[in-house]
Amino acid sequence: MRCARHRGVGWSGVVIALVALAVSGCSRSPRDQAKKALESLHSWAVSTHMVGERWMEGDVPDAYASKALQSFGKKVRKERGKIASGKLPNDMKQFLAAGFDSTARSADSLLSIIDKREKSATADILKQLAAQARAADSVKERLGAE
Amino acid sequence: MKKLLQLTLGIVTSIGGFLEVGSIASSSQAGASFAYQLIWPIVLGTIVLIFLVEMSGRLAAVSKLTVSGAMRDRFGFDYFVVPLATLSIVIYLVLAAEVGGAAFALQLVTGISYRWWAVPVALFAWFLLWKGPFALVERWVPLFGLVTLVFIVGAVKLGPDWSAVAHGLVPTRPSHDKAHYWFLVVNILGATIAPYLMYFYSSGAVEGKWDESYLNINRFIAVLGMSFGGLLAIAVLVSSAAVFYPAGVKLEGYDQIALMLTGALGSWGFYLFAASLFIGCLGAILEIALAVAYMTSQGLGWRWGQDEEPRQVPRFVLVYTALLALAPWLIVLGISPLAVTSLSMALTAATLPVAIIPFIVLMNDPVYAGKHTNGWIGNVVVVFTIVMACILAVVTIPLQLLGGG
Amino acid sequence: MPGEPIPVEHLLSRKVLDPSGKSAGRIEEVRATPSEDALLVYQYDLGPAALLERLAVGLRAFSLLRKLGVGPEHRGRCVPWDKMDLSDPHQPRITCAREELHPIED
Amino acid sequence: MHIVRDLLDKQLIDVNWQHMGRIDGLTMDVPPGEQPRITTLCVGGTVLTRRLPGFVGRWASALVERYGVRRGVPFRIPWSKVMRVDRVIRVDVNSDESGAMASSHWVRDHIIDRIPGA
Repeated sequence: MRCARHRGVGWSGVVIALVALAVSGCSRSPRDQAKKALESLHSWAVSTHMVGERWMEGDVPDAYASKALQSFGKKVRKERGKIASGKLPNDMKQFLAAGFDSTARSADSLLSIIDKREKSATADILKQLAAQARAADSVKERLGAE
Repeated sequence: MKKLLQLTLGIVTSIGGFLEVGSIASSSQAGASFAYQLIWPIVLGTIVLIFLVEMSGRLAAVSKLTVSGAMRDRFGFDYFVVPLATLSIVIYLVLAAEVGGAAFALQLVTGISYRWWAVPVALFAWFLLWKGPFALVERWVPLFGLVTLVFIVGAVKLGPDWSAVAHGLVPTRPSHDKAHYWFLVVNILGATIAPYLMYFYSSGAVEGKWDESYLNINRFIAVLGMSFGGLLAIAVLVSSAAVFYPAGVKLEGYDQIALMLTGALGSWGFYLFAASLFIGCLGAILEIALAVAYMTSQGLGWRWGQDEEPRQVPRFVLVYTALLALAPWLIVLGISPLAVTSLSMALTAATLPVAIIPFIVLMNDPVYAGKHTNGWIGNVVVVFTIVMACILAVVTIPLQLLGGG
Repeated sequence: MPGEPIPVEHLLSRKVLDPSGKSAGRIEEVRATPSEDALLVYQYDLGPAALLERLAVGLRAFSLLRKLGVGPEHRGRCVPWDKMDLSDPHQPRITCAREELHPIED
Repeated sequence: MHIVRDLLDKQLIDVNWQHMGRIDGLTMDVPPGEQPRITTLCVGGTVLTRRLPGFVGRWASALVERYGVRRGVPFRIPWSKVMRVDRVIRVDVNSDESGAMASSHWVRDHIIDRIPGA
C-alpha cells in the first residue's frame, strides 16, 4: 500500500510551547551581562597572548600571526563598543573599557613587533596580557561572591 | 581478494572523509566551552550514522536502487519534492560552510584573506569533479584525509584526564550557559548525522554494482569506518578541552581554533591542522555537490554517473556545476565561516526527520529491502535521535540567534 | 466537459463524495488490466480520508508497530469503475452509497 | 496491475537500456458509459509541476511553459510501446532521437559543450 501522504503533523503546538519555555528561562540580568563581558575580556586577552607566545616560539608563521591579531583587535574593539550600551554599573563599565582597550593596544603592539621581527620585545607584552586576564578573573570571582 | 580491497578502501575512505568543517568546528567549540561534557552527542550521532550508512548500502545491494531513486518510486513525486527542496536549501548552506572552511585553511597558511580563496576553492572542486573519475572523490581525497589522524596524536600528547573523558560519554545536564550547551548538542548531531552521506554512499554502492554478497562488507565499512571517524571527532573535542577550556578561551573563529595543536606539536601542529581543515572540507565539498546531483538526477529519472563523460550526463553535471557556482558567494561577502557553519549544522539537525523518516519507512518495506528489512533497534535509535535533534534545533536556533552565539 | 482525457496523477488524494455528500475516502490507487494498446481501468481503491487515520496507516509501515498491532488494519474501500462518476475530475463522485462499497482484499 | 504502485513515478528505460526520465503522469480517456482506458504515459517537467499543490504548482508550470525546451508539451509514450514492466519500465523508444531527451540535449549543446575540455 503506498504510504499515506501525511504532512503538517499536529505536534507544532508542542514545539511552540518548548520555545516559549526556553526563551523565558534565560533573560539577561546585569550580573549575567557583566559575567559574560568579563569572560569575553579574559578570552580575548588569553587568545592574544597565545598567538604572541606561539609566534615567539616560531610555531606559527608571521602571516597567520598578523592576520589573527588584526582580527582579534577588531573584535575586541567591537566588544568595547558594546560595553557603553550595556546596563552595567559605572565602575564595571570603566574596568571593562580599560581592559578591552589595553588588550587591543597589546594586540597592536604585537603586530608592529611582528612587522619589525624583534622577538625579544614580545615578552613584556605577553606579561601585560597575562596580567589583564588574571585581573578579569579576580573581578569575576568577586562578582560571583556577592 | 577484490572484496578485501574494497573493504579496506571503504573503511579508509570513511575515516578520511569523516572530519569536515562541521565536526571540527562543533567539537572544538564543545571542548572549549564544556570540556569533556559533550562527548555523548558525538557518540550518539556516530551510532545513528552507522545505522544510516549501513541501511543505504543494504538498500543499494538488495534493490540496486539509490536512496532518492527508491524514495521517488515509493512515495511519488509530490512527497519526494519535500525532502528534495528542504535538503537542497540546507545543503547549500553546509556547502558554503565547507568552502569557508577550506578557504580559511588557505588563509592560515598564506595570510591572504579567506574571502579571496572562496572562489578558487569552488573552482578547484568543480575541476576535480569535471575531470576526475569517481574513484578520485571516493578514494584519493579521503586517503589524504587521513592527515586528520593528527588530532588523535594531539589528543594523546596533551594527556587529558581520561576518567573525565569517560564521564563525558554519559549525557549530563549543563551547569552554565544552558542555551549554548544544547545548541552545541544540535551542532554536533547535525554535523555527524549528515544526510548527504547517505545519498553519496548509496550512489557509490549502486555505481560500484554491489549485490547481496556485499552485505557483510557494507556492515564492516559502516561500523568500523564511522566509529573510527567518530573517534576523530572526539579527539578534536579532547584536544580543544585540554588546551582552551582551562585557559577560558571562547572559540569564535577558526584563527583561534588553529592554535589547538601548536602547543603539543609545535609548527607541525599548526600546518597539519590547516591541512586537515582544507582536505576535510574539500572532500565534503565534492561529496555534497555530487550528492545533490545524484539526488536530483535519480529523483527525476535523468542519466547520472560520475564515471560517465559529462556530455553523456549533461543535467547531472549541470546540477553540481550550478551548485558550485553559487557556493562561494556567502563567504566572499565576508560572513564569518564559523557562523555559517554553526547555522548550517543546526538547520541540518532541524530537517533530519524530513530527510530520514521516509528512508526508515523504505527500509521496513520488503519490496525494497527484501528479506533484509530493519531490525527494531535500528528503527528506534534512529527515529528517537532525529526527532530529538529536530525538537532541540527548533528550540535552540532562535535562542542562539537571540543570544548572539 | 465529459470525454476530456484526465491526468490520472491529478485524481490521486482527491476526496470522493457519495450521493449524500459524505466523504467515502481519497483515491489512493487505480487498478487496470493491461491490453494491447491501453490499460482498462476496472477499480479505484479509496484510502482513509481523515489525516490522523492516514498517519496511523503510514506508521504501520514500521515493522515494530505492525508487530505490536498499532494503528488500524487498512480498511480502504474499492469502487468498481462503473460506480465512479468522473465528469468533474476535480470532484469525483460515486453513484452508490458509501456503505455499499466492499473493503479492499489485497 | 496497480497503476500508482507499479507505473507512476517509475524509472523509464529505452530500447538501448538508457535512462529517459520517469513516468511523471498517465492520461486516461473516459468515454461516457464505457470502461476508462489509460492510453499514454507522460514524461516531462510540465507534468511534474502541475502535480505540485497550490501557488507553487501554478508558478512552476508557468515557468516551464514559458522557458521549457518543449514549451510545456510533455513527451507522450503510447501504452503499446511498453515492452516490460518491472522495477523499471522498458519502452520501445530510442530516447536520443525521439525528443524525450530534448531538455537533456539542450543542456548538453548550450552549456556543457561550451565549457572548455568537455
